[in-house]
Amino acid sequence: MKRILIVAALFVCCLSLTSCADHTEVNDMNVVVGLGLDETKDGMTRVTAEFVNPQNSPISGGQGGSSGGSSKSKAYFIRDTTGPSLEDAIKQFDQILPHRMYMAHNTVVVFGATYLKHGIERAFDYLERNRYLRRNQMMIATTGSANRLLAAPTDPEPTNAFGLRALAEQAAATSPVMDSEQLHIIKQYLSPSHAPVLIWMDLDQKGRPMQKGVALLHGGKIVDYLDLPHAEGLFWLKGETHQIQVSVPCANHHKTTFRIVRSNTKVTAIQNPHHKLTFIVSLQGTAEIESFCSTELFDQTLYQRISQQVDTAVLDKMRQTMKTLQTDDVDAVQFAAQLYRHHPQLWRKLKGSWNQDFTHLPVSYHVHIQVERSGLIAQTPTRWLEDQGKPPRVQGGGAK
Amino acid sequence: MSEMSILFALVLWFAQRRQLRAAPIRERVIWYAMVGLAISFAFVISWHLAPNLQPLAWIDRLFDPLTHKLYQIL
Amino acid sequence: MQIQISRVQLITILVWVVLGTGIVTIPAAIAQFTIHDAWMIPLFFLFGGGGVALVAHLFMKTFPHQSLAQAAENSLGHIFGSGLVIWILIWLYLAVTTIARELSAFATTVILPHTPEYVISAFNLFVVAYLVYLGLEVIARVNEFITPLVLISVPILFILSVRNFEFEQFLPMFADGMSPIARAAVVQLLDYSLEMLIVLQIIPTLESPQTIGKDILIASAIITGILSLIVTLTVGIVGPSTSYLNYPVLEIVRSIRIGKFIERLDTLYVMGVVSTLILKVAMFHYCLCDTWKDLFHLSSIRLLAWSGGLVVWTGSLFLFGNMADVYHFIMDTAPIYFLLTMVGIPLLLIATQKLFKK
Amino acid sequence: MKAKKLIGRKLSNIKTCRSQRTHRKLPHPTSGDATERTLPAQIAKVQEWIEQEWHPCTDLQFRTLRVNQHELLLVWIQGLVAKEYIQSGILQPLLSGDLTLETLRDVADHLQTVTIDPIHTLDDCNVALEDGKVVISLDGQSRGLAVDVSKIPGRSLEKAENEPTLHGPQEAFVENAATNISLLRKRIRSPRLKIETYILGSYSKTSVSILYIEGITKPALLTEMRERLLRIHTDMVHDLNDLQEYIADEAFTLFPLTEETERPERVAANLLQGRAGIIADGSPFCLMVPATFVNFLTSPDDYYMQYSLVLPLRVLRHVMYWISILLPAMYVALLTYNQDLLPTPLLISVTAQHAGIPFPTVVEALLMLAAFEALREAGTRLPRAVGQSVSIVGTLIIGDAAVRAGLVSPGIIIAVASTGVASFTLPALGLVSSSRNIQFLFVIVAGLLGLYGILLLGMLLVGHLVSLRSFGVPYMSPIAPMIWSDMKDVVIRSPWWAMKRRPRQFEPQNPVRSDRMPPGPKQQKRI
Repeated sequence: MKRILIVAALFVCCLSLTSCADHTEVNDMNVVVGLGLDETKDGMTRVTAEFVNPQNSPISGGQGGSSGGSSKSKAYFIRDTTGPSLEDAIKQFDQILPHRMYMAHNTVVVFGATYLKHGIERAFDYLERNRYLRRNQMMIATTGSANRLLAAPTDPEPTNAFGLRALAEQAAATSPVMDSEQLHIIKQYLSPSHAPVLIWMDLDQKGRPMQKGVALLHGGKIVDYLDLPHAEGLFWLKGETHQIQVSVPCANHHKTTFRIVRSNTKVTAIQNPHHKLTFIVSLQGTAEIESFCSTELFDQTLYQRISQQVDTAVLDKMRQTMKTLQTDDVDAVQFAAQLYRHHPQLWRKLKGSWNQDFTHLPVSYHVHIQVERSGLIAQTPTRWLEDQGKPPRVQGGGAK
Repeated sequence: MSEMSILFALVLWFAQRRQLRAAPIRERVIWYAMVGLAISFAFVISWHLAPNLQPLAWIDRLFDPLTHKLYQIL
Repeated sequence: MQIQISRVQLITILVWVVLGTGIVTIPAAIAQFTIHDAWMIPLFFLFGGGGVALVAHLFMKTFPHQSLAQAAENSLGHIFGSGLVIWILIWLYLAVTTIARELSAFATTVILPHTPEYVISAFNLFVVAYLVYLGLEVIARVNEFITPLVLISVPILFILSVRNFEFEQFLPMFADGMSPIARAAVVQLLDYSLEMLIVLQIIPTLESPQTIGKDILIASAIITGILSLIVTLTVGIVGPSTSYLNYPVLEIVRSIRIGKFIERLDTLYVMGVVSTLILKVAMFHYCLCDTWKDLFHLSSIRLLAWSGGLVVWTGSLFLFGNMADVYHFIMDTAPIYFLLTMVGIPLLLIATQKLFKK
Repeated sequence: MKAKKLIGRKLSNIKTCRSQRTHRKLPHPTSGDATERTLPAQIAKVQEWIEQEWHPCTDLQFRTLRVNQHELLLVWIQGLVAKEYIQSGILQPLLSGDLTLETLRDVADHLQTVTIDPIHTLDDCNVALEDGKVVISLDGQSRGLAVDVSKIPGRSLEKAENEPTLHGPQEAFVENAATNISLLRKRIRSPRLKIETYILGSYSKTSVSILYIEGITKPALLTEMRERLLRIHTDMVHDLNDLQEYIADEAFTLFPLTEETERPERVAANLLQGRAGIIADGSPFCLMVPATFVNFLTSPDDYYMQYSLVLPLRVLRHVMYWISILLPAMYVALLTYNQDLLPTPLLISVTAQHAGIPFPTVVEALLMLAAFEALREAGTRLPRAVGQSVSIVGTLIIGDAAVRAGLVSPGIIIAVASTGVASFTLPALGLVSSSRNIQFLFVIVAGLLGLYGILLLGMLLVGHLVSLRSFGVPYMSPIAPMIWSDMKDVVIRSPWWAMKRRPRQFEPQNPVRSDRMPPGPKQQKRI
């Protein structure tokens, strides 16, 4: 027994002498929930970090809330540092903050316009290598500075980074194009198309964050921003979508609005006998009527007609977006990846000239959207006011 | 690391000294040889001699060419 | 008391002897050569398993109730036999140091970055030496105890990660022909499947040695299944990044995020991997000590377990300066080295026995 | 060699199935040479010798009788005998008529008592007195009689307090071995229930009995038990715990390697599984061997409830066992090393809670655990009424005040309290105490290495657990080594009709419970 005690004591001694290096109390760390990257005029990287302020978080019974009150009562606080590179700037947080920086809970990375311009791939190595950062963090592009976006209030969510993340997730539910998680971005970056698409958020006039659309990148550099209406075209070009509204103008200055419940796109590359490469985009989907402009009777022919209207509306948007993409020469639709997956030999041949080829690539579209439902009502209520809208009167006794 | 290895060796000796005394000479020799080897390794590491030694060089020279040939065949 | 290892225990031992490091390294090793076709590589493991089963079966038929070291001495005589046993001993030592180093590197890289590696390694080997000190039976039972826990928790982690799975990552198939596939299969065929042959050393303790070939086949089937699942998921979820990641499977778990509460589960995964890795190191360390025991005709391995653990601890840090050395050893040296040692020596012994000692 | 002579010997062999205590050739510790001394023929000498031997013992009582010129000496120890029986069984018959008491045989024939044993030596005489018998010596005879009129003080049967159940029988063992054995006889009415009695302890002379069922229990187990019991050299056996420490397979372990129970029906059921029991006089418990880990997680209630209701309870208990060991350590690891595992809102919440607490989490946890242990200890030592108020004061008032004063965080109170609750779900006290000690070790390693430390210590613990054996049976069976057929009574409790065989882990001689298939629901006719 004595022997065991002595051995145990010695063992515990050498344990405590050499270990504990990773020991950090929860109070001795600053929990990072959001990171923002900007580039200053002199080419330095400015990192904005959003930290949780636990005392004021409503989760822990603090008064919380970011609107109203002084900045002291916010559930988060923001600091920024500047350095020649991302990691240098992050290192400086240790010089300005009393506690250790803890990045494992980071949820968003916001890229400011200046950083986007000079390429976000500079950050990829750090973001992928760091053991604390998970690949499920959301990457957000902004036309202003990342600093401003991270500082804006996102009521009712008290912590801004969570608000931004929730906004981005809401967008991602409609289409995978808006899915801006690092895992997804890196996959797009590494694919033959080499064109990641980031969600684009900016502040509105009142200084609140809003989804604006998508940022198109070639490699890591920003090429163009697509606002939401244009981004929809990209959604349909790229694949599955859920619950997107489309409006078709009517003759009487009203419009009919549809909700495309779900749609699915298939892209196939065809090499015709003249060695001309064509892409065929075929889209299938179902839609529901949200509002209807005329008082026409709902019958099969009308369903068919309005289905065609939706098809055209969707087709126009796709064409328009494709045109933008081709002018910008950014293969955000992942055509190259598609080509590589199904015709690897052909892709190898075209690889070198893909950038030139893409700009005038012929694309043909097949769109078929089935309008399936008309909501809770079958006719427009105003139809009752018109004569032909009323059911036939009973004439001469006996029902029809 | 060298200090730690010596500490461990001492602890080990202390814990097993009765078994060691009971063991035949051959086992004792092996035991001491192993512990000695371990401590010398530890010293080699903590004096930063290890990078110059390349203890696995002989095995590399024996098998690396063969493995590369295998990869080439495939 | 006579030690008896049941068939279930043998199979669980075999599974973790391969998968302990296999889960950590095989996907990365495969991704060095191919990514889109990676999913089919683990299927080749069955061939490796079949070969290993054949060798083990022949060995068992020729030398019933003898361990590898005993057989070497019996069939080749004291001098040549001892020479071969020393060769095996060196092989085992290199294998166990490699695995121990992989284990400590994994733990320090992933969860305890500020703690010095040699401290972590010391703790790992303390546990290993304790298990070996308690004997093979205890190692087998710990295997039996841990396996269900791992089998319950790991699939849950994988099911949670399926959300990010994309089938497109497997296209195009055979884009670069068969050559990368064959190369990618080398490491797992010649490194990992041959590791199963360490059971030749524990043949005398088996409850039913005559079924060893069948047991190895069952174990290889299980391993093949698990490896296929893992590799497929890795490629489907992580995609081309697999080729530059050190621990691709970890990345599957790290990418999980469901709601606000189910995320960052990678520490749990690391715990599972570390526990099976410790079992693997323990098994190799046991075989090392047992071979040593056979070579010097010692009475027990109780003294060797601890002092040997000390040598493995310092050796794992001394032999490999950095992780590149470890990967170099696994990728470039080990395939032929393992083949010559673990297949060559048993076959040599069998042939000698058949030819000269009829 | 001397010591060897002093140890108890097996008195009744296996074939004779006697639970009665008989002594032969048992040396008296103080007078070593008394062994061979025969009883003197004169009763005056006998009285003189006994007085000398027992001096000063004021509870020793003598009575001389004169019946038709024959002088008789009655000796007994006050308090151990029932005086009314001496009156009615010995004095009245001897003094009632005109008897001729030439030989001891004559005396014995007239006594109206059940058990009469002959006494040959002075030592027999001592033993008989110690046992609460009346020694009768007839003048002129160099032998004596030991008449059993003993009434050894003890309590009557009561409800089982340490292993309470809602359903099923309620009576518990008492401190009297004979009563306890009779409680078992009541349940197993078969001559195959064997009882072997040994006398252990040179002063206490405690009778220790091995109970088993012939034809079911593995003979090797019995041989091993006999050997281990006979190896004991001591002056006193206080309780079964002494025995368990003497005979356990492994000395340095925190885990109980034998199972203690106070419920006779539980012993009966276990005997029929192929285990063996040990009963010691003076201990209201029965020790059952071999014991396996899962035995400690089964409650007697499991067998008195519908089997399908037992499954969730068993699962709960298995989970609670590990929680009772790991929860405080997990709390420490999550707060000081592996903060990434916590969901972000929870992390924010614990960070806010922990702000301003003067101690690091690990110290906080150790303090609170120690405080909890102290409260528990205080609660058990105090009278029941006071004990409850102590626990209320301790848990509610002190805990609340400590949190308000900012000494500890609310989180650690929750963790420690949940650990306590988890440990209370465990049915066996032995396992509870061990898990309370192990949790401290886990907290310390969690403070040193976080979850990694917990994992490593967990591996050591599992290694230790599976290396343990209880009388040759692996402690963790049927989990590791896996015995699939015995898993019927581990996490689930199969219906009785499905448990057709006795557990294989105890290697019973006769593995089948019944030679006919017990009826399952399918074999029964619909009425």
